[in-house]
Amino acid sequence: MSEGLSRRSFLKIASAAGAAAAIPGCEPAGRQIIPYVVPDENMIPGVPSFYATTCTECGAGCGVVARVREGRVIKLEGNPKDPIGQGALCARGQASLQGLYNPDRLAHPFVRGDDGRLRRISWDVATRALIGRLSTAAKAGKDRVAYLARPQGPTLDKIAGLWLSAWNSSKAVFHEPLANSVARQAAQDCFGRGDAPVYHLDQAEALISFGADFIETWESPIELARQYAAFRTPKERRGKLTIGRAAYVGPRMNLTAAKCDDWVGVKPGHEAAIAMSVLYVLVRQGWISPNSGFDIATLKSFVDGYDPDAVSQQTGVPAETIVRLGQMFGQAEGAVALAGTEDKETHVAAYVLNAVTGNLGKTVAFLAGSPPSPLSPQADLDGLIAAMNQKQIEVLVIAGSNPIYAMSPAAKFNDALRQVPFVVWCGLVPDETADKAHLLLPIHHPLEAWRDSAPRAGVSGLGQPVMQPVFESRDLGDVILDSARAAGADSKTVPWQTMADAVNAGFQQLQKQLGDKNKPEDFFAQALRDGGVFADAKAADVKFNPAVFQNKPKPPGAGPDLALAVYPHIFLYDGRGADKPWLQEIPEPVDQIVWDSWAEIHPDTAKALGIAANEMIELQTDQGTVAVSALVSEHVRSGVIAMPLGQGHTSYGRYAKGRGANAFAVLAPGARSAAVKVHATGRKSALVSPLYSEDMMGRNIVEAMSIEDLARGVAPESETVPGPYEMYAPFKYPTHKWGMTIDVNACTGCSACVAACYAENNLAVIGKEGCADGRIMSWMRIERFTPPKEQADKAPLMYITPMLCQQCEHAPCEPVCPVFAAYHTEEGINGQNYNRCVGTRYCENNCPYKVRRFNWYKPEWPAPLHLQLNPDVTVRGAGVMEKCTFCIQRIVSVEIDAKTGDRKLRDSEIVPACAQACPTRAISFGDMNDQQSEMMRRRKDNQLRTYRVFNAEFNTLPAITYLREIYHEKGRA
Amino acid sequence: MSSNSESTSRAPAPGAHEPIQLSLGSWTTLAVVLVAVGAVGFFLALWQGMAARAWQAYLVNLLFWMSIAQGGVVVSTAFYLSQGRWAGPAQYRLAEMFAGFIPLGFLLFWGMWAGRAAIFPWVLHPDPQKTMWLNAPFLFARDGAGLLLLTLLSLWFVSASRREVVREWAKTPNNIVLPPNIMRRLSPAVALSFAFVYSLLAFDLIMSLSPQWRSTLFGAWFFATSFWSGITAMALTAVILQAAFGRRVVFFNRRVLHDLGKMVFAFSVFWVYLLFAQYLVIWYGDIPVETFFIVRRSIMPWLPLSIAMITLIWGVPFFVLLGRRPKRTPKILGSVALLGLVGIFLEDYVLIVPSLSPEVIPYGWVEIAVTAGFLGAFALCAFPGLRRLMAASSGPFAPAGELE
Amino acid sequence: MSEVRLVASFADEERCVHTIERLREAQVRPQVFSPIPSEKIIDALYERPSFVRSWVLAGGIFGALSGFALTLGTSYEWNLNAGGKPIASIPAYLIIVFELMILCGGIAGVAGFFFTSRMPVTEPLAGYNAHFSADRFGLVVSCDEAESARLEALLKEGGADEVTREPV
Amino acid sequence: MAAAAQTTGVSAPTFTDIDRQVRRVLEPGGLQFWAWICFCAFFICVAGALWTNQVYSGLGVTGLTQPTMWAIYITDFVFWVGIAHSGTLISAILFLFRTRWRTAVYRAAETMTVFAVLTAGLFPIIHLGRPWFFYWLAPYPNQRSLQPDFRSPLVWDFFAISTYLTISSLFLFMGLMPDVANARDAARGWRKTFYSLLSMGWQGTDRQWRNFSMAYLLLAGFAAPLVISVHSVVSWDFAMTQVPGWHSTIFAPYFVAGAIFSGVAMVLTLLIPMRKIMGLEELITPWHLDNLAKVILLTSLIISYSYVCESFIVWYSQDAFELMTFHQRYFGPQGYLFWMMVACNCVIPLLLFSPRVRISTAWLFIIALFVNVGMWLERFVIIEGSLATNTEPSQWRFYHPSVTEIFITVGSFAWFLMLFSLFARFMPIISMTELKEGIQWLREALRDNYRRAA
Repeated sequence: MSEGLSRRSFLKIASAAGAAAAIPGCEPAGRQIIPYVVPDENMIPGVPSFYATTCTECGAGCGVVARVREGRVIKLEGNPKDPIGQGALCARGQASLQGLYNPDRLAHPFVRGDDGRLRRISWDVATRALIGRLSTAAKAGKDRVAYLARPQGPTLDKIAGLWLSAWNSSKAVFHEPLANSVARQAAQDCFGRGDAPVYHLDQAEALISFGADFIETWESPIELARQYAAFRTPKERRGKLTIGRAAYVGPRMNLTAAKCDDWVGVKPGHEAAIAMSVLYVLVRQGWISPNSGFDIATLKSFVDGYDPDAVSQQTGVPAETIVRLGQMFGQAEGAVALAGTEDKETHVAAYVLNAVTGNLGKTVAFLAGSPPSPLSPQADLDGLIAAMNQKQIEVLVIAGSNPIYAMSPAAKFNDALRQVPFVVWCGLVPDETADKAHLLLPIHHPLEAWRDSAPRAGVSGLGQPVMQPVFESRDLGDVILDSARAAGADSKTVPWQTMADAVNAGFQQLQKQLGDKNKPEDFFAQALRDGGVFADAKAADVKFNPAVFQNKPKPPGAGPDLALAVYPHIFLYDGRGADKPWLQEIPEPVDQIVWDSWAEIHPDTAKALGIAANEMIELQTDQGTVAVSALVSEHVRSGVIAMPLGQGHTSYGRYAKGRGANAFAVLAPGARSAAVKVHATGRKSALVSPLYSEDMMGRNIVEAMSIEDLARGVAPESETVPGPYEMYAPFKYPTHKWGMTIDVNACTGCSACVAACYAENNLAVIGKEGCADGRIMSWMRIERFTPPKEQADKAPLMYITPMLCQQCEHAPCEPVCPVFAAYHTEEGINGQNYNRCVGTRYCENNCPYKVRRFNWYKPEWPAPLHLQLNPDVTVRGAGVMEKCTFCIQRIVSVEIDAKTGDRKLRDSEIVPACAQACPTRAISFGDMNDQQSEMMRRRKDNQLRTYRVFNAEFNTLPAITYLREIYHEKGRA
Repeated sequence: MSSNSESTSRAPAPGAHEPIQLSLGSWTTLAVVLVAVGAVGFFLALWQGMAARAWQAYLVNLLFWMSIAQGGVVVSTAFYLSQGRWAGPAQYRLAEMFAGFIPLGFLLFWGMWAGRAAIFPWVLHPDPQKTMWLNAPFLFARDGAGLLLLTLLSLWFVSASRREVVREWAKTPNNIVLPPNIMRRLSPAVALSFAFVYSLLAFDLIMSLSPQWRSTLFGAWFFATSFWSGITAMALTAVILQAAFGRRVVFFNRRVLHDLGKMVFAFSVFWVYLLFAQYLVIWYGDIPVETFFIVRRSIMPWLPLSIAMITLIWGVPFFVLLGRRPKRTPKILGSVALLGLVGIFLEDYVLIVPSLSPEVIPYGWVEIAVTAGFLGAFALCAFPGLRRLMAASSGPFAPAGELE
Repeated sequence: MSEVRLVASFADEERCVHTIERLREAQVRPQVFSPIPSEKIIDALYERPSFVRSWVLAGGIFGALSGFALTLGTSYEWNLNAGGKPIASIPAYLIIVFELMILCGGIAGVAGFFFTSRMPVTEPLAGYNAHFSADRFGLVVSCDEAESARLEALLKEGGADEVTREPV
Repeated sequence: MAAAAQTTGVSAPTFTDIDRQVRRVLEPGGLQFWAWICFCAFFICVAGALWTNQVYSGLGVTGLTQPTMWAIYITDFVFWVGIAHSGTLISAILFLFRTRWRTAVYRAAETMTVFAVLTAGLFPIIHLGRPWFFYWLAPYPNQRSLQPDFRSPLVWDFFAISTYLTISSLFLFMGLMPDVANARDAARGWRKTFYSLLSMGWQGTDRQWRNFSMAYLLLAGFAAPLVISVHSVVSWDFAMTQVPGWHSTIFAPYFVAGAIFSGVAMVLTLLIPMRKIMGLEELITPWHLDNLAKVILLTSLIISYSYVCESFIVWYSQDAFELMTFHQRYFGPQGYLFWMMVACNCVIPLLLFSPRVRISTAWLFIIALFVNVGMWLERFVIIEGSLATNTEPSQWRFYHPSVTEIFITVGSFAWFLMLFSLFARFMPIISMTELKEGIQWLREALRDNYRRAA
């Protein structure tokens, strides 16, 4: 964790991550020897320093710790002190490193000449040009300058406001393409407050999610996944060993649905009806919490017309399913309903469900003093666009937002932009909007800049620069402040010189609020160390506004017979992830597709439409048409075509450009679904997946058992042979024998572990063609299998688990290696000696788990991506076999530390990258010799659930023990 | 096959030219007594409630003696196929000498139907996955059919091989001249069906006793063993006759013994090669369903037997017969052959019994009686063949040599 | 007394062998050239089998021993655990042992051949001529004038197509 | 001898006939010959260039994929090692059995052995990820005393193949000596010096013959088990693993039989044109071919037995992994390869049951070609198919060869044929000494042919 910082050293860091750190910054590589004229106490070569900061990839605002070596940040990990992430970090968060080191990042300011070509200019010229335009615009009249950005922390947003007013304008619009603002509107209606609630899934017994994909992207995935894992952990409830019962209502089986007991496939827009119908069941059954203070009559009238049969006729969802959901929700002690759709009705219904079952403040809580929404209301955006169209805007500054890509064609933003004489784009990798801008300013990556965040009441994140800028970029805050000062803003209106001052000032204010008595600098230093100030917020007592019941949602009707359901890609999200090779190469967990976008079609629908797998199809809505290749899969409801967002960039760097299609292009503003027509083009365009078969072919790769069996104490039997069968005398592992326990039940498939492995072990990214040739380099992968139909009742909806080297004690890969490149260490690790490997590839042939990876070519990291490489891990050359070694570099460094400190190793002191990143702590690592280690205790406590992959067949004695997935036997819900 | 180069021009001595008439009276009675002992012992054991042991011994002996008889016939087919000739008709008579036991063995095989429950574990505890193959009616049907076919073919082959025309051909030393058509048709037929049927027997009567275990080479190994047991039995007989009748039989010729010795040596090495090929693969592969079978036999109490078996079948022949002289010394060759046969008996025992009684080595009067019975029966069946052999090996002809 | 060399060439192996036996009876040890490996000639001249055997035996034993030494030695020097297989994985090492046994035995055999038969030689031996590698068996006897006549006669009646006498 | 010739009633060859016919072959080759050599050389160059590129840019240029780590290169390796084996069988094992028909063909077969091993030896290096470190498989003294792992089948391979190459070269060299001496005494010019050096001063003295016979016998005695061991070791590259479709106890004898099967077929493919082109019909008679054909038939039956046995045990064991792998092998996307293999290896050779086919050179040649194809396919089906359909269904992936791999394979054939052709031009490709030694059998054979013809 973050090392203690003395005040002096803090000042050093404040001046951007230490002078010595400067050298590697934008050099080709940190290879040359670093001359320490003045040795810096935070910069010991070979020893990493850690800086707490915050993640800005999504609104959840998790805290991160940046691992810095020789002045280069090489890895991001969750900040344990942060109450949201609690030390875990999702794949997107970790991949923001590749945003920092992206080879396509704008390196210098550019101006677009009349010929439309970009000319490189100096910052001075750039600022002069900017200020010139601004002043003319400001002179021309009010509101001639506009600022369009995505929220980037209270301070920056505030500064932007001040800056605008300095230029005689107030047109600041903060916009997120996928903002969940309807939730706030619904909250407004139901409880008269404009903030979104926080959830405590772990407090619930039953959960229904109406289109809220909280494991992939919805709201705060890490936090919710963690809670969900707790919710699904077998524990005594009401004297019975149970796990939480969950159902997902939505068009597509995403990870959330896959981890639930029931996936209720509905057409987009039918969620509300299902929710209302569930409420109907509750009301009819009288499962209304007495002290919720609802008037049954009103409720009755509210849900009138939503009896399961009627709804079932409209939605095609069997009535008994709805009744089952009702029972499960109503009879639970603590239940929670989540809504993630774009229509308000569902949210209202969800709130009502939570309210009537008396779960407000229990599983769903509104916090006192939540920060206001950083987003501007839709009206502002429309206003801005209108103003642009009327040529009222002369200077438009776009910061960290990509409206050209992410806005519906209906918004006509493109045309509007053409009306603006001077568009300033501030960002990292030039995107579609940048292509239209006149002035391009390279601004700092969040990891290079000062910032703060206020994701929720009680959490004020503090972001600090963790290294010297990689490119000739500037802090957006500083740029704005400068130009504000140029506008003649005095120290009263804009009291800060730099963004750093501003953030600092913000925290001094916070200190006053909290009534903290320390010296301001100490308070700030502490905040820097902790990555923010975390106070616990009290739940506000809210009361339900019955007025809601007046305007009851109208019945949905059958809906279009072919609907398009668009969803944010778990890694690429709304497209902002597309420039990061890791996120492109890590397979999307459910469909396992890489480097592409696709349209999921149910086999029946595909047959009806005459669409073949991998065929290019054109999706036509009233907004437009996109061509995308078809993925015939049962993970989507029939009659629905599901398509992920994120691809289809026409710019945005080499990794994003020209892949797949952009689903925004066929959506109405704010909508996530539409009626669609499909034309099969007959052209083939193969989707690439590193996985061959969805069918486990009856092999025990991922095992599951029902909670009923677990309660009964019955373990699935595994085949045995008569008598002894051990051919070799066992080896002794005197010091340690490293092992891992992986809880399949807790694993959500979010792939954070995979990303962590890429970052920690310098795994090469090989691109779509490479993946198509079956040469993906990931040391660990998310195995996903779907159970055969006939076994559906005795299986979870989907088998998901991380698969990595099992570090077998009888490793089949080892004895076949002619040169001892693969061998077993004294600590029980299946070591791979890269320098000794001659590349016979025999080991991979004999590996039953197929977790070894071969370097077919010399791996390449276009500069400056190579700056991210972990100096503790060799970069493997062509012709060498590589594999997971339980992050042996981490093990060794801790062991050395223990040796030098002359102490014994502490349990769970060593944490491999995958285990560290896991949001649900599904992976735990430890010493198999130490029966008391947390890892071993986990095995003992779940004796019935333990299994080892392929051990019965091959006697490989893996060091990894899995804990079986737990499911409810179907039909018992 | 074997060499036809070594001329026998120097043997045999004059006065060896009238065929020897054997009188086996006393031997016959002894054999009959043994049979009686065996039968009594067997049924006594059943009556005493030692059915398992009785049937195990029965199976071991059945396979052992059938292997010798059938192996011999196949050696003879090999002689025809390779046209390797060094002792004229005698070598064929010698190889076919035990053929008489083949039909008896076929009948005794059906005897096992009575003891199927005691022999096959899967009769009482069927393995649901394998019942399609491992069920008593089908097993006896297919193996019975196979054995019937093989028996008939063998008998036909043996009678054909005794025809005048064939005997005449056998005397002509020029071995570019192909054998008479009948033999050229029958020999491959017998050899092929032997390979097929004996693999089947190996899988059904030995492998299936540990239903989880499998080894693809097992069948081939079993019939190779049977082939070798045929050769060793021939060698033993040859040495005995040589000792009994001296220069009056063709086997007095050291070169004949030398060739038999070479065959004993070569095929014992082949046997151990096949054994090693299985052991190494299983040892290295480390797959439980394969290893347990080996492990069971390489721990006490079975370890000594396993070692003894390998020593007798490979160790002794290899190191003793390595040189030229031992092959030509009757006493050495004879004792090696005898020990080899004991080794093969042990092999059958070690393959079969541990699957049925893993923890203890059953031995005692039951086993001895049953073995004695089979020995007697075998002898009775072999006597007619022996008479023919005497006629051929001491007949008035110049033993086949090479054309010079 | 001056020595002479009689070179007789035979077309027929049998006659050649016969003549050799006759010469042996006459206590004369001829030098024989033969285009083919003839057991009879060898048998007629030597009692004991060639000494090459012991070379091969020695080589084989050496090879086998070095095989054990190599495999076991290196395994114990760096006793690395590979897949839980024993440090001394005898079944696996037997293969190396076998191959080395064959290799050394074979090489020793060839070496032994060259050593025992005094090869390579650069000069043709006395009395050798091109026919002796093609279609004639050659007997070379060196004796002194006196008995040469007798021997020549003996060779002739032995069936030599021609007998030439050369001065030594 | 001449007398003997009359008695046979046919113009039977005498020592001089044999010398004449064989020496004729040694006369300088014509234009066609050198054209043929250049033709081969061209393909060798192409393969060399492609390999250089592969070394430079990595194995990515092959079609290999994640689970299918071995494919054509290893197939070629096994194929060529297999080809080698028949040579040793004919020259060593049949020598021990004193089989008469071997004398005319064994020299060619043995030559084929040496060159086939030379070819095979290239592939383990070609297929390495870092070929410049191939010598790490050999034990050699070094400072950190790093040694290979003698548990690894690949190290066994290294020892087996190099031993095999050494012994078979020595064996060939020994056998050549008397014939080279013969050629020496006939030749003049540079050839004379060349042959003189090679013949080591052989003169066929009684001493030389005595030791020669013993040494040759013992070498044969060593080569016989060696040849069995070599292909067993090759088969264990696969059988030692746990890969379904590879791990099978029958592999060793089954591969040995397969090797001899393919090898003898290759012998026929070489001999039949050779005896035509070089006019050796009198020395390599239908009788010889007939016996070779019988060996093919026998080994074909053996491997058919192995196929059946393997499949049966898989079904018998009801092992989910094996069942699926074999199901894929038979009916999977590449099943047609398997059925082609069955046709070539098990069905077509059955024609050899007919004596008429066995003595018709045309038929034999065609069948031999089919067998060559079939045996190459067999190795490919086993190696590639089993890897592609491995234990991890999510990691399956079928393989498709790349240009590099195909042309390197072609190159290997060119390389082998060129070496063989050159040898056949400059060395006595038929053993004169042994033909003379067993000349009466040659006469018998000829007479036998007349008998058959009649």
